[in-house]
Order: sequence, then structure tokens, then C-alpha cells
Amino acid sequence: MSSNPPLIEVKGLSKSFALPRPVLWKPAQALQVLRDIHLTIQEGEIVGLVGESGSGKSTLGECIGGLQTAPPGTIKFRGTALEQLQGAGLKEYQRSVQYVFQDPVETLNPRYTVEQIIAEPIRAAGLVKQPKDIREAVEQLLQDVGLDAAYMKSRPAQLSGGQCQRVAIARALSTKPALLICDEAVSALDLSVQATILNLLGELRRKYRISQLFISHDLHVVKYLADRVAVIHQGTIVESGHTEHVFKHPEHAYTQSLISSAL
Amino acid sequence: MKTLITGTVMLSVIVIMLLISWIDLPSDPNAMNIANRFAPPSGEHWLGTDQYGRDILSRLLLASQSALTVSLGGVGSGMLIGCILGAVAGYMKGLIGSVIMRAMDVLFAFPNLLLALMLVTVLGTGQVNVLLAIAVFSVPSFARLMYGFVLEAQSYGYIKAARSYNAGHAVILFRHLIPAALPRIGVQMSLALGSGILTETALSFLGLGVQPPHPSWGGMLNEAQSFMYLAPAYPLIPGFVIFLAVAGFNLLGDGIAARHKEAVS
Amino acid sequence: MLEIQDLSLELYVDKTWKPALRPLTFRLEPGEITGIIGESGSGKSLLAKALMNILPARARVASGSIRLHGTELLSLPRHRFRSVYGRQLAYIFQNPAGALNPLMRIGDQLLDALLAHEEVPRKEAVRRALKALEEVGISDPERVFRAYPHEISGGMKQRAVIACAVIHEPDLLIADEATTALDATIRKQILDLFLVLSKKKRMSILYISHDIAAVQYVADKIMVLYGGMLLETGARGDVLDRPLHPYTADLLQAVPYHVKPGTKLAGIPGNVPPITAKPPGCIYAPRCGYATERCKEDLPPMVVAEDPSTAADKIPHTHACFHPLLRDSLGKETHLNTNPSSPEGRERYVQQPAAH
Amino acid sequence: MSYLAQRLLIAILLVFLVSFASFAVLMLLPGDPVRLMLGTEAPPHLVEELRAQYGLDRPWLLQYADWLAGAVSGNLGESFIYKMPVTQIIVDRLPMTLSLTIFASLMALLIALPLGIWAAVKRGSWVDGFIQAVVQIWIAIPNFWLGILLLLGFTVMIPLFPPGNFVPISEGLGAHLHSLFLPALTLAIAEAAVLIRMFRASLVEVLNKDFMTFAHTKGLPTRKKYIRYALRNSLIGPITVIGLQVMSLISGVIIIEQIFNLPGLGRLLLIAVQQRDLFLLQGLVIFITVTVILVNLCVDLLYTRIDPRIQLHATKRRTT
Repeated sequence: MSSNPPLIEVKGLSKSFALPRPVLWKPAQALQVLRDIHLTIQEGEIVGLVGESGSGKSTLGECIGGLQTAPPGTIKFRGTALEQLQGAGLKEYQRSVQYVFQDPVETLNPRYTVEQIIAEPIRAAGLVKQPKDIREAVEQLLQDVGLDAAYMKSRPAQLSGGQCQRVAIARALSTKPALLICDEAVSALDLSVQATILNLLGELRRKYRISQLFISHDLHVVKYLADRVAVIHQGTIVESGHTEHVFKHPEHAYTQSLISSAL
Repeated sequence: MKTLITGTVMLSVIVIMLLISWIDLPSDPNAMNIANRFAPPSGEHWLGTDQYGRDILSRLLLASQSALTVSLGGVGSGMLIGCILGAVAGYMKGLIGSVIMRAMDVLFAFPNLLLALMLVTVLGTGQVNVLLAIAVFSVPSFARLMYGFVLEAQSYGYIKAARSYNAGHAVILFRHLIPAALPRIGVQMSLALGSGILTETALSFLGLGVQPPHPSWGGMLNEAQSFMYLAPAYPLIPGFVIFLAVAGFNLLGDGIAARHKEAVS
Repeated sequence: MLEIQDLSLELYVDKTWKPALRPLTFRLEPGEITGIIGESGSGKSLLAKALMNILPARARVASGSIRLHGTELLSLPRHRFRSVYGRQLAYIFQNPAGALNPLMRIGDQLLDALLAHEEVPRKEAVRRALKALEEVGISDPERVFRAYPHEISGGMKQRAVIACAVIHEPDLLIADEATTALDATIRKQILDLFLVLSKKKRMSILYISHDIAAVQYVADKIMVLYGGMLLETGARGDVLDRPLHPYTADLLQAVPYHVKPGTKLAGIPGNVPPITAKPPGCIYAPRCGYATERCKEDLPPMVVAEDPSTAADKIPHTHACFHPLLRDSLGKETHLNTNPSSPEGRERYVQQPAAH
Repeated sequence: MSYLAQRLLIAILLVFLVSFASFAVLMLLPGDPVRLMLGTEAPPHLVEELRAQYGLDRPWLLQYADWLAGAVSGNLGESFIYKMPVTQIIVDRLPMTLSLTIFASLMALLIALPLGIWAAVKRGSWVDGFIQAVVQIWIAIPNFWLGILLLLGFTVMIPLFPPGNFVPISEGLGAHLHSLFLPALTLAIAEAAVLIRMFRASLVEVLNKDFMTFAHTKGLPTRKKYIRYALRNSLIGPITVIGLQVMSLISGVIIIEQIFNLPGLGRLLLIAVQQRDLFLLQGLVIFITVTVILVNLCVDLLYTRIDPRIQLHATKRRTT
């Protein structure tokens, strides 16, 4: 694209989890979940990551977001390897990459009000300091995700699944991120609500150029939302490319079977 | 809800006993009057007198102090240590974590009373040592509870999210984890208090707790057993008080647990 | 074959019985797959459980009748159901792992199902069980027969469950979200299996799902449930290509599957109502772009559409709406262009908390 | 096989550690056992002599090494008060305690299984509510009080059982069991309350599982459904906590033997504690530790037999 380094660049990432030793004197075994992953996410781009359960797609998302450690040098944020980030650079990365998770209810602390939920990351990032300004920021964020400011004092239990997901998105947006990692973010929602959330995500990219790594098992949703798509199977990305191209001319046998089994 | 109310009522009887014992006892609990031994209930002695003619009610009230302070102190300190150990083990999954939890397993696999007996043998009889014994065997249950909770909470979306926006360890610990764990700790605390009372009374029943002539519920029951052919009603009284305290804490724990479950679903 | 007449269900909520499923009437025929589309709280699972007489304690049938080959099931004593289960009615679950006893080998569970209704010598029973496994598309039946549930994959488990359910070739198989927990590639194979069972064995299948694509793939006939009310029924092509009820139309507009990439999805404003919400009027009125005062006050009855496209079809196209969508000769909805709350307008809709 | 080897290795290590820890603690405790035996007035040379006789004048690590060497060959040292080998004393007292615990466990199962199953099958009904409420109260009755009440009721008021009159098994099984009936009943009642809760909870959990509904809609006969599908699954949970139940039985035995004046291991333990009989106490602690570890090992093996999901080589068993 341009000479600027990509927002996220994953190069040769492999990851395995140690399994508990079967017997003390035998060597520990490892379960390889990711194998030699290459993936880039440009600024303002929505990348779909499609895979079935157990394919390693969530682990990849967690590695990019820093929730799991990756081998040194395999993940770069704007050209700098994650483990080399320090001070302001580290803060910038932590602020710039945010999550939206699958379960809209469990993702919010039930003891918090909507305002507290959204204000906490603002405070953590130190973007806004005055209580009055934080409050205003929360109001603005709620408006951005299509929720009335009257919800500020509500608790998650009083909200529907779709509303909870909106709050979760507002929380993710509160640090003005450059990348949202959406891990099955619409899978648990009712169909009639799913669409509004998908629209919201699309709008965020259009308005604020927020990149997204959209992780899903649902081909239709990915096809609808993503610019580029990567297909992950048993820890390996078997195929990636522009969404339309991949869906029209799948090359890898797994992608073909995945697409042909879509109804 | 019914459980909660019943438990609270039972416990308030015990708490009232404690309060009265602090303010004023009906008569001197250690004043002997052999001529008036095993007197039936009367205006002067509401629950009658024991083998030395001492007022049973006063002794019962005074004994509530040691029973409650010892078990509360023991379970309280056990809870603090256990929760810290469990939380540390949960965070540091490596060697430290497994060493802590294996040690807890060993402690857990030991019969409560045997553990208490060993400690009392080593340290000698007396309230403080009983308290220590209760603390020691309360530790593993709280450690396990906290360990399990910390592991479970790692997968909560809001903990993951807090980690991803780097809320800081203090915020995650004090604003997210501890408030979420409190109801469970409360339940466990209530149940542990029940077994704490049981241990305190069992040890004093075996003559290893509070030493005579100072009254204790267990000690009174032991004395009552020696004289049960003479005064068959006497064993009923201290036994019932112990039962009331244990049942009260158990029901309170069950009640909180049920209410918490309701609130969650 | 199975006739459901004015069946209504109640749920025990806040210490009273509240109406949950409004009276509904339909019939199921042999060799036909009926799909029920519904979001959460639509009552689709309750309906399935009511047909099987396995309602949870907090639910009950309030009125109506369920007749199987003319026999009233609702008045059948509980012990008589044993002979109905497996031979006439069968039921499979969303989660195949949960439906199998983890401590028993697949083969033994299959034999239990077989021997529940027939006295067969052991050797013959094993042979039939192996054949049943083969028929549901298991390529190595001997291995699966000997395996414990945890030793085989999720798709394999669901096949084994189906084998247990259909070993006596029941008249009706109820599949409650039976493919939801499966991966896409496996899902299609299971759906294909349903198609084979219905066409080859003349089995009637009630396929219940929130997955419109899956329902479209297998169903001959579709019923649309929402908030405990039946809103639309008809042949697959009628309901999905020429929906009459605004809810059906809106739902189809909201699914990425039916929409080209790049075009905006028409999300439906508001939230799915709880099943016990029973407004006097149409359940969809609060979210409906076409709702009028009348919709909010009166309950629209189920009527057969006078849509010319359905006249020739054997399956009537019915709907419960005062303002069904009209179409021009090309089958295009004429209503939409004059819609006061177009998708654009809806997008600006901001959700307000309900007044307390 | 290597799993079993690992478990045994860990078990042996654990017994070693416990023996070391308890020996150290007992040796370092204040109070001189020899003085306790002879009284404070005893002439010093006698005290020294006895010390030397028991080897108490040497460094305690050396004493431990001696003890360990003996323990490996089954010699747990000699008791101060009984002037007999500890192993011999334990073996003499074991049959009575074993009888009592087995008798009590069987009684507890006999009470708890039917009630637990009944409550679970009738879950949500008044029967279930009643059983649960009773158990809630019942579980809080201290076993020493219960023992006294039973003693009072059945030896004084209705004299069905003679008080304090233990008959060994060599004098006839009937008389033996008769003499143990009240103490066993006391233990059993306390134990049964816990078991009823456990059986009910685990059976209710199983009955609500999808595979029970599926078994139902397969048209299985009721008996087959409950026995082959429900009961076996519902026993997995309780089996994993047998170890804990044995613990609480041991605690109970110490008290019950005291109340009913029975010459078993529990009484012996109390005597050892009161008299500061170090080697006897050490021997009993080791004996109980070994029992507990063996029970847990058996439970794990049993568990892997019942549940095919648990492989023998799995390091961790499911904790409930």
C-alpha cells in the first residue's frame, strides 16, 4: 500500500501450549495451536479470520492483542516488535488495540454501571483526566454506538444482549483504538440484533478508519464485512486474499469445502 | 430466603447470649453450692444448677465468649491466609503455585480433629492454641476457593478486557476480582464458622480447650455426660446451644449461597 | 399425520402462570420437512418439547390438542408414551455431546434404543445397530459401535444420536437446533442426512432453528415464530422469497446471507421481546415500520393470503398481519419504497431505556 | 502402569515427609515425657537412666533416623505408658475401630442412599423439600451431643443396649454388633446427613442432563433409565469425595470412642495425647496418614474404572 509500516504485521508466528506431563519422569508434551502464521492488518482495513472451533483463531487474536505471549519478533505493531515496545510506545499499543468478545453479558462486570465500564479504560489510558470531561466522553461514546445517555446509570443485567454488546464496543472505542479485535462479536446475538451491530462496526471503519480483525466461524458475516479474509485451519492459515476473490476462486481444498458447505 | 431467615434468627440468639455475657451475668458462674447441686430450674437459676451447684445459665452465657471469639478468630485468620495463598497460587501458575496447592492438598487430606489434636499436644491446651488449630485447618478450603476463582476469572470477558486496556493489577484485583469473590468467601466463611464452633466445642469436650473451672460449652457437655444418670436433662442444654450456633452458621451460609445463585441467574 | 390444534403454552414466572405461546394450529405430513424459524424467546423449543411431552416443570400446556394419527396425545397417560417414543416420535438435541451417556459405549446406547421396543436376539440386534450407524453416514460403524462418546468427534456424535433416534423409523423426528453447535462443514452433512431420511424413509421432520440458511436448505414448509406467536407459514419459496409479514421481511433483510456485501443491512430496531410479553395487539408492532394504531390494539388473526402466487400451491401461505406486504407482478415488494421508516431512518434510531 | 508407579512414589514420599514433620514437632515440644511418666519428684539419676533407655538423650535427628529404620521394618518404637511395641498396640486395637467404622459406613449408606435418591427423584416436591430441610438441621447436630442423647435414650430411658460394655468379635458376631450398635449409629447418622445431600445433588444434576431426556424419548423402560443411565453417572461425584468422608469418620471415631468408652484407636490417640506418649502418637499419626493415602489411591483407581473419560495416565483427576 504505502511506505508506512502496516498496523499489525504477523510473521512466522507459531505457538504451542504445554500439556500437563503424563508422568513426572516423562518429558512434557506440547499442543501446537498456531503454525507459521503470516498476516498483516493495514490501517483502516477489516480483516476477516474464518475458522472452525479449535482452529486457533481466538489464540491468534489474543496474541495480537497481547493477552498471550508470542515468540519475539513475530508480531510487529507499526513496525516495532511487541516485546520491544516500551514506555510511551507500549502505552500507545495498549491503547490502540482493543477487544470485543463473544458473550455480550459476561464481557461486562455485573457490578459496574455502564458509565463505570466505559470510564475505566479512559482513566487507565490517561487520555482525559477531569471527571466532568470523562463523563462527557462517555456520553459521546454512547451516542456513537447508538445508546441513549440515559443508560449511563444502568447495570449490565438491565440491558439486552445487543445493548450489552454496544456498551462493550463503546468501552473498546473509549481509548480511541486503531484496531478492534472482534472475537465472534456477533455470534451470540439474535439475528435481528446482529445486523445493527454489524452496521455499527462497518460505520466505525468508515467514520474513524478503525481497523478490525473480525474473527468468526460464520462465512456470511465475514463475507459481508471484511475487505480481506484469512482462512485458518488446524493452526495454519491455508488461504488469504481479498474477500471477493477468495470466495469466488478458493484455491485451498479446505477453503473450497468450507465455501461449498455454506448454505 | 427461609433458610436465610432461620439462620439469622438462630444466630441472633447466640449473639444476644454473647452481649448479655459482656454486660452482666445473672449470677456468679463459678460460685459453688454443693448443697444445691442439680437443682431444677427456678426463679433464681433459670436453667438449674450443675454438679457443684453452679448456675448453668450464667456458665452457658460466659462460655459463649470463648466459643465465638476462638472460632471467629481462627476462621478469620485462616480465611486471610488461605485467600492470599490461593490468589498467589492462581496468579503464579508455575512452580510456586503448584507447591502451594499441593501443600494445601496434604493439609486438606488430614482429619480436622487429628490436626487440632496434634497442634494442641504440641502447643498445650488453651484458647489461643485452639484458635491456631482452627486457623490451620481453615486455610486449605479458602485457598482452594480463591485458587479456583482466580483461574475461572481469567476467562471472564471483563477481566480479559481490563487486561487488554491495561487497567493495572491493582484495579483488576481490587475493583474486579475481589468484589466478585466476596459472596463466595462469605458463604465459605459462614460454613467454616460452623465447623470452627464444632472443633472448639469438641476440643473442650475432650478436655483440650478452655480449662476448668472456666466454663465452655464442650466442657459442660462433658461434665453433663459424667452425671447423666443423675441429671438426665443437663446434657440437653449445652448440646442444644452448640447445635444452635452450628446450625445458624450453616443455614446462613446456605442462605447466602442460594441468594447469590438467584441473583446471578 | 400430526395435527396441532389451537395449542397454547404457559410459563411459570414470578409465581404465576403466564401465557407464553399463543394458540397455534398446524399439521405435519409424512416425507415433509417443516422448518421453524425463531429467535431466542420465540417459543420454538417450548413448542418442540410440548409435542414430545417433555416440557420442563415451569411450563405447561394451557389448551389445544395434539393428535397423532388421530390419537390425542395430550390425554395420553404418561406411561403410554413409552410406546410412542422412538417408534412414532423422536427428538434430537442441540448439543450431541450432552445427549449421550458418557459412561456407556455408543453401541450399547444404540442397542438400548433398539431393544426398548423389540425383542431381538443379541446377534441380530448388533447387526441392525451397525446397519443403523452405516445409514446415518458413519463409514466405520464397528469402531463407533465400540467407542465411548468422548472418543468420537462432535459430528460423529450427532450422527450416533440420530441413529438412536431413527432406528425404529419414527413418523416424526423433531430436531431442536440440531446443527447449531456443529461446524459448517459438518452441518451441511447432517442437513443432507435429514433430507435423505425425509425423502427415502418418508419421515416427517420438524427442523427448529434460528439459522435461516439452514432452514432454507432443508425445509419444504416454513413457520415463522416470534415472541410466542406464529406470524407466517407457507411453502419455503413463498415465505422466504415473497414474505408477507413485515417481521419475516425485516429478518431476511437483516441477515448477511441474503444481502450483497457493501449494501447496508437493515437491522431491526429495538430488542426481541421476552416470551411472556403479551401486548394486546401484534407482538411485532413495537419494532414494525408499518405498525398502525390498530396493530397495537388488536391481535391480527392468522389468515390465508389471497396472493395469486400461492393459489396453485398445495401449501397455503398464511400470515398474521393487518398490513401484509403487497407485491407487483414481479414479486417485488411495493410497500418498501413508501415505507415511513426506511432502513436509513431506522439506522438513526437511538435505543431508549424503558420507562420504569 | 507408570501412572501407578508415580502415585506410589508420591505416596511414599508423602508418608516420609509427614513422619519427619510430626517427629520434629513432637520432639521439639515443651514438656518432658520422662518426667511425666515418673512424676516431678523422681530422682534425677532415674530420669537420666530412662532417657538413655529410650534414646532420648541423643540429638533428635539421630533419633528420627533410628525410628525410620525401625518403621521401615514395621517397628514403630515402644510406647512409654504401655511399655509395649507401638505396632503391637495398634494391631490389638485396630479390629474394634475397623468394625465400628465399617458398621457405621454401611448404616450411613443404608440411610442415605434411599433418602438421597428419593429426594432427587421427587425433586421440587414437598418430599424433597422436607428431606432437604431436615438434613439442613440434622447436619448441624454435633456428633458428641448425638452420642450422649442416644446413650441417654437407649441405655437409661429405654434400656435396649447395655452401657459401656464392648464385646469383641471373637465372642460372637451378634453380640459384637449389638455392643457396637449405638456408637455406630451415632457415627452413621452424622455421616448420613452429608451423604444424603451429596447423593441428592449429584443425582439431580444427572437427571437434568440431556442424555436423561434422550433416554426417556428413546422409550427406555423406567428401571433401565434410572439404573443404567442415572445412577452410575450420579455416583461419580460422591466417589471422588470418599477420601474426605473417611477423614470425617476418623475425626468422629476419636470422639465416639471416648463417649462410649470403647477400647479402639481413637481412645488410644487421646490417651497418647494426654500422656504425651511420643512414639505412640507418632505411630498413630503415621498409621492414619497411610490409611488416608491408601484410601485416596484406591478411590482414584476406582474412579478411572468407572469413568472411561479419565485415563489412568492423566496427571490431574477432576476435582469436584
